[in-house]
Amino acid sequence: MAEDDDPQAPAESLFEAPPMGEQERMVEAILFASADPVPVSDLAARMPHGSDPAEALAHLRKRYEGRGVQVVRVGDAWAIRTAPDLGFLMHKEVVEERKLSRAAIETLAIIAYHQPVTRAEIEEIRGVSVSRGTVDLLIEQGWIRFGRRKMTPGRPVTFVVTPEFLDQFGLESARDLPGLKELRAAGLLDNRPPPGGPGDEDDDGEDGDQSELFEE
Amino acid sequence: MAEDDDPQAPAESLFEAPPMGEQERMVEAILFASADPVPVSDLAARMPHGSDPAEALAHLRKRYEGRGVQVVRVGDAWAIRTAPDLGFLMHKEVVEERKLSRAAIETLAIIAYHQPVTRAEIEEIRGVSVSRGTVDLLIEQGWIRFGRRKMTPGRPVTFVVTPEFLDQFGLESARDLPGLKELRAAGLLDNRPPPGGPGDEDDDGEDGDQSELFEE
Amino acid sequence: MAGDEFQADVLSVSERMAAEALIVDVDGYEGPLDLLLTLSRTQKVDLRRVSVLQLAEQYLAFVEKARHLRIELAADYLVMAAWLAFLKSRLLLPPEPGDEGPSGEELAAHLAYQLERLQAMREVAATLMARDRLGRDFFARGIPEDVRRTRRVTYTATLMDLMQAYARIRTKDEFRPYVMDRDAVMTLEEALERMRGLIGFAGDWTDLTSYLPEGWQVDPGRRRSATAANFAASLELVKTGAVEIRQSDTFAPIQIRKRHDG
Repeated sequence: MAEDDDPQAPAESLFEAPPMGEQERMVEAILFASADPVPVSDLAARMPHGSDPAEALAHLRKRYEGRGVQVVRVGDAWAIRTAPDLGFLMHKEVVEERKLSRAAIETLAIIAYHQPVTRAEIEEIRGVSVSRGTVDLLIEQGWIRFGRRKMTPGRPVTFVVTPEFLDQFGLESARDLPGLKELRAAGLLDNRPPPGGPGDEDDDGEDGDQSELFEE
Repeated sequence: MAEDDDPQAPAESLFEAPPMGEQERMVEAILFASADPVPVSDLAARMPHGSDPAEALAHLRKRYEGRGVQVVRVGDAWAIRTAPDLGFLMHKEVVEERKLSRAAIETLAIIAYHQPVTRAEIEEIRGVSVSRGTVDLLIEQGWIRFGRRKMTPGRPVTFVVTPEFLDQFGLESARDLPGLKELRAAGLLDNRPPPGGPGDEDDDGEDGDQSELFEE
Repeated sequence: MAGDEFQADVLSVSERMAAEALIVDVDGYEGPLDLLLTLSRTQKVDLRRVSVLQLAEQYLAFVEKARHLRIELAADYLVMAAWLAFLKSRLLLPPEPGDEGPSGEELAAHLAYQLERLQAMREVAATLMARDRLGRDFFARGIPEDVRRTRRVTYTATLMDLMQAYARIRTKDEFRPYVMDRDAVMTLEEALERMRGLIGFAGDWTDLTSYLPEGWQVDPGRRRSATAANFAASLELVKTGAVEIRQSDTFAPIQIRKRHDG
């Protein structure tokens, strides 16, 4: 450079500055390892005499253009940062699998068999109140959603199962869910006839209810 | 690529992986963002489906050859580290390290070269007992940890070195320990018991008996 | 002994200085093996060719000198001296017929091996410490960007779970799901269910037998089943960290208490 030949050049230039490629490496290493953004003056102080950190920075900045990280200016200082479009990589999702609680699976079963069904109806069938958390969990999981309001006093909301639910449980439609008779045949229920005999009103009524519900 | 047209291509290719250049940028961003080495499995988990972090790493490693920072392997993980020849620029970053005692240094070396190794074996090699403090210090530094128990009488615990140890000493794997091959060839890493040393036979016999008794 | 003292007195000044230098160093040695390694260096040969006999003599001379200067050597130095004296005699004398145990040569070879191994470990330790080090010669990222971790919980349930749940609800009033009638049997599940409720009240050590439900305490069959179920249930609770369990002796009462965190 012309400056080097200048008889007025400062005494420091007695020591030859490293080649620009080396200077660029130095800036790269310093920016990488520093805990804070580094001002140009700091770079100059740390690099060998006669170095030109500003020029090295310009080269380095260019080199990182379009890369996964970039050389960016932070106030008066410089730092290396993740390219903005790759921010999503700095996000790690940990998936944890848990078994559905008994309350949740029962609630889900009732909704599947009786949809559209109100909270009051679920509680009546289960015999216990349904916690808000249980319903929220099932909604969050994507297995149930709100159906249309019932045309009864108070116009309560109803719950129905979602396509995700069908997908999860390998069903074409909620109608494919086996009825009580089939459950019994599958050995899931005791084979003993209910106390009221075969014509038991309740049992029949249930099956009837169910099919009615599905036949909308 | 031809592979994409292959009807036999695996189902994963339904989701097209990003171009290799993009994958390289992603690996670059992830490695830059982390102070600790990142396992390849972590890279794969964070990159889009179908990505090939190993190939991207190979490209990236090449790209950084001779630069101010380098892509280095640490066990099963990868990290970016400043080039060792630029250490002189980093005086500011040097963390004053606790000076290790001679006992600690030798114990560390013995664990590295003989791992998995029991406390008794370390003592046999050094000819003096290993103090609790020495082992505690090395564990605290994160350089050694407990390995699996040895299948010898008494089932003693063993010590092995950690990935942090590899990182600290710039080793790709424990196989790259300096002089390892020569030591092995010279038989100096064999577990050579003393030839019926004074009292040793008796001790061994007892230990054996004991463990047999306890294992019933 | 008087003779020894006299001898020590007539040692020349330079000899005494040399002897003392050696003695002063004793503290610097990390045990007899370390000292032996240092002594072996005076032979100025490859450790593989070191003369163990000569080494044994050097060591014994060292110990003798220490005795002259009334330096108390640690027990392990004296043990090594005794062993080396034994080794020396083995190396010098022809083996007695019917002699058991390893030969002098075998013992000497092992000692040479130990010295060589210790020396090798010291050399690699030095090489290791001289390597470029993280945080000294090369550096990690100064401003690591934290990875945000989010936890997503997914729940699993099968169609079978769903149907069983429904069957359970729809049949609980009319009839029970299929179970065998076993009056005198308490299941682990029953005991667990019961104990989970009760354990909250057990602040201090309580005999496990006091957890037996009403009606299960007298009839031997029922009592046996309930005890076994309660015991299994308490182990289950211990496993989950809910309770602690203890038994002071074989056949002594088994006691449990609620576990207090921290």
